[in-house]
Amino acid sequence: MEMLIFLLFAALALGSSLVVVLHRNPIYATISLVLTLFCVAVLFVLLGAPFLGVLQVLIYTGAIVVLFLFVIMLLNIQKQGRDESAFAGQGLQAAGAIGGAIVFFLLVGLALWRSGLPELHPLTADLVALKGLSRDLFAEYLLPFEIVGLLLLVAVIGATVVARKPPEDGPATKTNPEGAEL
Amino acid sequence: MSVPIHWYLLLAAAMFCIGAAGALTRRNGISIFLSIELMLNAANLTLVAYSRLLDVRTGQLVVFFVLAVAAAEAAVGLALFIAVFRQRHTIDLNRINLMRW
Amino acid sequence: MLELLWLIPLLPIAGAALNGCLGRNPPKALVTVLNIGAPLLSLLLALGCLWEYAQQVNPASFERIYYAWTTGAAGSFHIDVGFLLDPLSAVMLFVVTFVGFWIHIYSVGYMGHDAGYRRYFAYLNLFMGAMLLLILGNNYVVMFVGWEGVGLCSYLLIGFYYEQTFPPFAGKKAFIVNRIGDFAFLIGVFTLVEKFGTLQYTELFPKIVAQPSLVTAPYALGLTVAGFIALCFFVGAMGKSAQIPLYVWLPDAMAGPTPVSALIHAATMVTAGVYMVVRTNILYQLAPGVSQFVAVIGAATAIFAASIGLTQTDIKKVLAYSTVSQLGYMFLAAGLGAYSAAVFHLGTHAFFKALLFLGSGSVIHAMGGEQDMTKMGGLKGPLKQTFLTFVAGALAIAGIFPFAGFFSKDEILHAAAAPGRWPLYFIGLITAGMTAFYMFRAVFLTFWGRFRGTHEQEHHLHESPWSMTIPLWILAIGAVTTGFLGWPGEHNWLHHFLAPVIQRPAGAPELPEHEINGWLLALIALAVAGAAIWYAWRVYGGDRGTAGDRTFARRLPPLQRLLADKYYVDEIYDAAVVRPLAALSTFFWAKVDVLLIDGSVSTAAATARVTGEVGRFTTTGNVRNYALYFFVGVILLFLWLIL
Amino acid sequence: METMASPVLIDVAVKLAVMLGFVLTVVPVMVWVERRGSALIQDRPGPNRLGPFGLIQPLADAVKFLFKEDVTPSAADKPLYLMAPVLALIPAFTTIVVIPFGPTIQAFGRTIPLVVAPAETGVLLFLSLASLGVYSLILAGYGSNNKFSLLGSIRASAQMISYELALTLSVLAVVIPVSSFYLPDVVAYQQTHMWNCIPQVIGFVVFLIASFAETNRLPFDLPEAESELVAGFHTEYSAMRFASFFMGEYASMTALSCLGVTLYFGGWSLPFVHLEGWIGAVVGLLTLVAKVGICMAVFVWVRWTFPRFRYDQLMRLGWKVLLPLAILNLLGVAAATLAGWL
Repeated sequence: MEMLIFLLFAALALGSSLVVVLHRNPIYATISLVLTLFCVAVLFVLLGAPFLGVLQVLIYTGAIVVLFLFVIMLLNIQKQGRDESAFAGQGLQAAGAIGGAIVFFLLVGLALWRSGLPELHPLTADLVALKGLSRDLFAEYLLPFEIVGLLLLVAVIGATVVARKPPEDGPATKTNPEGAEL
Repeated sequence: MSVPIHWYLLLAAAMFCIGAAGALTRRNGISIFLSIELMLNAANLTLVAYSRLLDVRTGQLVVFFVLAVAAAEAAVGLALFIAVFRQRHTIDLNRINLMRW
Repeated sequence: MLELLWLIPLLPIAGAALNGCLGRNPPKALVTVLNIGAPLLSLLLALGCLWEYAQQVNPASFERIYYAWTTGAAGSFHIDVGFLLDPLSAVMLFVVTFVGFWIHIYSVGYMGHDAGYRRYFAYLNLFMGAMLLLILGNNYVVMFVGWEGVGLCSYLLIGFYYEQTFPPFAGKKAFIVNRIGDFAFLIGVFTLVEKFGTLQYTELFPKIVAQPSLVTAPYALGLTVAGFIALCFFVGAMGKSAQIPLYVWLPDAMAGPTPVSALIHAATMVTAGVYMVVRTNILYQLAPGVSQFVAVIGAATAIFAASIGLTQTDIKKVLAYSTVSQLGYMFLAAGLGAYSAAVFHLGTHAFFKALLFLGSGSVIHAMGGEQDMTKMGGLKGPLKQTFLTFVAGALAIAGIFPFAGFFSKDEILHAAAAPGRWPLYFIGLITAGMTAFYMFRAVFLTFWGRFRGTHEQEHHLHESPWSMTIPLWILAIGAVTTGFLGWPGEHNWLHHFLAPVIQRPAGAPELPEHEINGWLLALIALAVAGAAIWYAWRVYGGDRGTAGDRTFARRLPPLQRLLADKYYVDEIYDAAVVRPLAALSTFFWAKVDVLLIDGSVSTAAATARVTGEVGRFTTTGNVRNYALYFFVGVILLFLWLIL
Repeated sequence: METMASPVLIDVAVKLAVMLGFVLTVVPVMVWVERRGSALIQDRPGPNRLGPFGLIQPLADAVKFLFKEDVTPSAADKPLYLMAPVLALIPAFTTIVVIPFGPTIQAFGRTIPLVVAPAETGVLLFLSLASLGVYSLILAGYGSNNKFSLLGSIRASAQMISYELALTLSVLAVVIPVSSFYLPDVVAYQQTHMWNCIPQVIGFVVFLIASFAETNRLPFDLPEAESELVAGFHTEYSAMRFASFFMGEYASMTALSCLGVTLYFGGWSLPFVHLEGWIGAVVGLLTLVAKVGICMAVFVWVRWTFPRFRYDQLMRLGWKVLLPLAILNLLGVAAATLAGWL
């Protein structure tokens, strides 16, 4: 059962992530990113992190990716034409990127093959329990938590300022909803 | 039958490589952003997998922080795209190359 | 009250710091309240502390450690920053806070119309704080901090009128000359650390007293340990206390405001060297050779400076050279082993020299900034109070009974009047005569005769405001009375008071005893001084005025020129030290710096530029290229990690 | 360390069938209620020809939708255009799995909690699945390739994300005193204490208003404001595709009502009465249905009573009134919980 779910969602995740990278239309790429993220969330649940799975859906798909779609629609980015802005060494760049990615994957495979990781033992309730996670988060990791909160605040303010229309284009508009959403 | 942890790690590596290749080859700023999100997710998956393997919560906590930072990154990054688009009417990175000699 | 000792130096420093926090244009009254209040509180606290200290049955010393600066394993070198109140620092504390406070008051009037009023008081407060740190510190490090602090303040205050050309130059000169001495002082401190592992007075001195053999061992330069350290310290003192050959800065230091000259260059800062030598007296006692050197230098400085003072026409210059001369007296005393006499003269000198400077300041104030005595004359009428107090100061410095200078100078001469020391005694005696002569030359030129200034100045003549005259009177009272603290003989209060500080360690040579009657010596000194005053009256008195200088020049033409040009010392220094140094610097600049150092830097820069020219082809401006480099780097790193 | 017990598949299937049946039944009923209710409020007869009181009318509507022509604009982005109506149904039908509808019963030798997915993350799961609802609107608007649709969908996504914050914060305020995301725990807490709508009245009001906005209903139906945008994001849709948007709206209303009832009104439980076992299960389900029914009636009542907001008013209300209010409420509840008052 677990294997079945894993295989299904792993395949889906791989396929959809390929679509994310390959599709020429950013809307489709973004939609398949949603699928990828959802699959990863399912894998999180399988790995005994239901809270993270839920958060993944809530934050990533529910907010961040919506933001992407929003910007795509706002800027009206259409399908890319071919090579209208090619630069010297574009082919080299692509070859390097793809070759590098393949080499990297093979290296990881090699490392995993040589590492001899142990078998998984059964999932423990302690790992899954939400209470333990929250206790860690608000006790041991309180300072990082606060810092991340501060970071988000700064990011929101920064995003609002950056995305605001420059004043010479007319009177400054109200707070930009895209900037303020997160 | 339980899934060997290698499979998760390999899946994560594959996703990471797809994301990396995408980020390095695509020209559209948004696409690059999406690829980066893929790479982030692959890293998250690895963290959670190791968290499961070692039976400690630290990996999950780190993923929590990664989620928050990703949210901040997306907000600022997209705002930058909007600002750049206003100025240059494109987010094709081949055309945004002011930082050169 | 004693527990509040730490507040005494802190208050003026805080005053200086708060002065800077008052905002852009604080009302003058606020500055006055703050920067007079701090020394006032400091003075009151000091008086309280001294009172309580005197009440103690056996006032040996009171030490508080506030902060362990360097701590290490037990027994290793450590510096405990704290304050020590013992008889020596008690005397200094009184002098510094008392004289310092009254000079602050005086400054309110004197600097009242100056644009730099606030800056001036910040420096003045900082100076007082540093000086208090110097004298209250319980080890050589704290002393050194204060030592450098007063050096800095002296630089700032001499160069106070920075819009003019000369004062900043004089400030630099003072600072650099002081640094030469400081360097030697530091070497002495380092030697102390190396040899004894401690700088705390209360640990160091008992250690030496208990084991004099520690310091009598041979060390460097053919000197014993004690000799080497004592010599280093004395070189430091030469710089700070303006002894030959490092005295040159002090006359130039007169470029600062007059109250500063009174405070720093007469009453307090320059006495730091004397204080240090007396503080370290145990080492000097164990190094008789160096002590002799100190005495000789002191005596030489005394007569040398006094002789220059004979011909100066600038009233402040006269006082400046007299200060150098009087400091020479103090070192003479210290070198002779009469430490309490040195401290005694230090105290009395502080009063009457501050008084004289403030008096001269009052005169200059009335003359609208004029310092040349040849342009003055007949001021005893318009400046009655200044005149009276100035004459009191002059009598004191000339050593006329019962003024303070009589007692202190007499004690020094008494110490010198011993077999084997007669040359020093006679030098001291001649100097005393010269002192009386040039002081009264100044008095007669300034206050007697006809007014020689412009008509405008004459119209402008007026007595100074009360904030200036009150300090004059207070200090005049001090100049008269402080001498009685050292009434000669068995009842010398100061001598007994300072006794705990000045212990004779075993192995130190005996002081020579002599049977010459003290009263006889006193009478001789008095006679010499009286004669000198009488001669001054003959030459300069009445309406003769500047004609006296011409008489003087006619009688001794080459000597007068030599004295008037200060023995050409500045010129000699210029030729012997400054010019070669400048030539060397030019060589280093033109050859070493430009060719070698700049050349190597330029080569490095050129290399970087060429590398950049080549490397910029990787800088395409396309982010994805950069990301690819990054990615390749990560792969290589990963490769290295797993292979 | 105990290992996790996995639930039996058949139990889950049965429970899911119950809940899905519930939601699917609600939709046609609500169509009737809405039409009759609006008629009542507007003082007109409403549908009254088919069956007694026009009860068969929804069935007729369904038949009509099935047989109408399904038009797809030629310039539409086809895959997205076709995907959107399906996506509209998903959040509504998935979120109900965390709603408890009865006590934990002992049957067939097993302990069965009467909630489809006994997930510890209950409320969060609900919110995260509900947040996916925005995709159908965005895709519908973008896929239609129509200015009105696009405007409507941009409005909708901004509105939903904005109000999601207030909604989430008000829900979290309930979670604090219970100290569990698991909804049966929330119900149990209200059985031993009082209904949350009394101490958390501020949170409840925020929740209510935010739910109206989340379901895009009046007075917040800006995405489909017919006077400005023709019909907003579903302008181009017709026939069964339009019907599925319709169903999606009612289903999300139902799901949100279920959540609201569970959080603030004791869920399936009755006040002062504690029933166990099978009787409890049946009575619990009926109680839940009744409470949800009342809630839905409120939805209808509000829709036909209030005028529509302007877009800037909507945003101002969401960001400057509801969100601060929700945050204050959250802090207040947290403080009260710390003080031991809750």
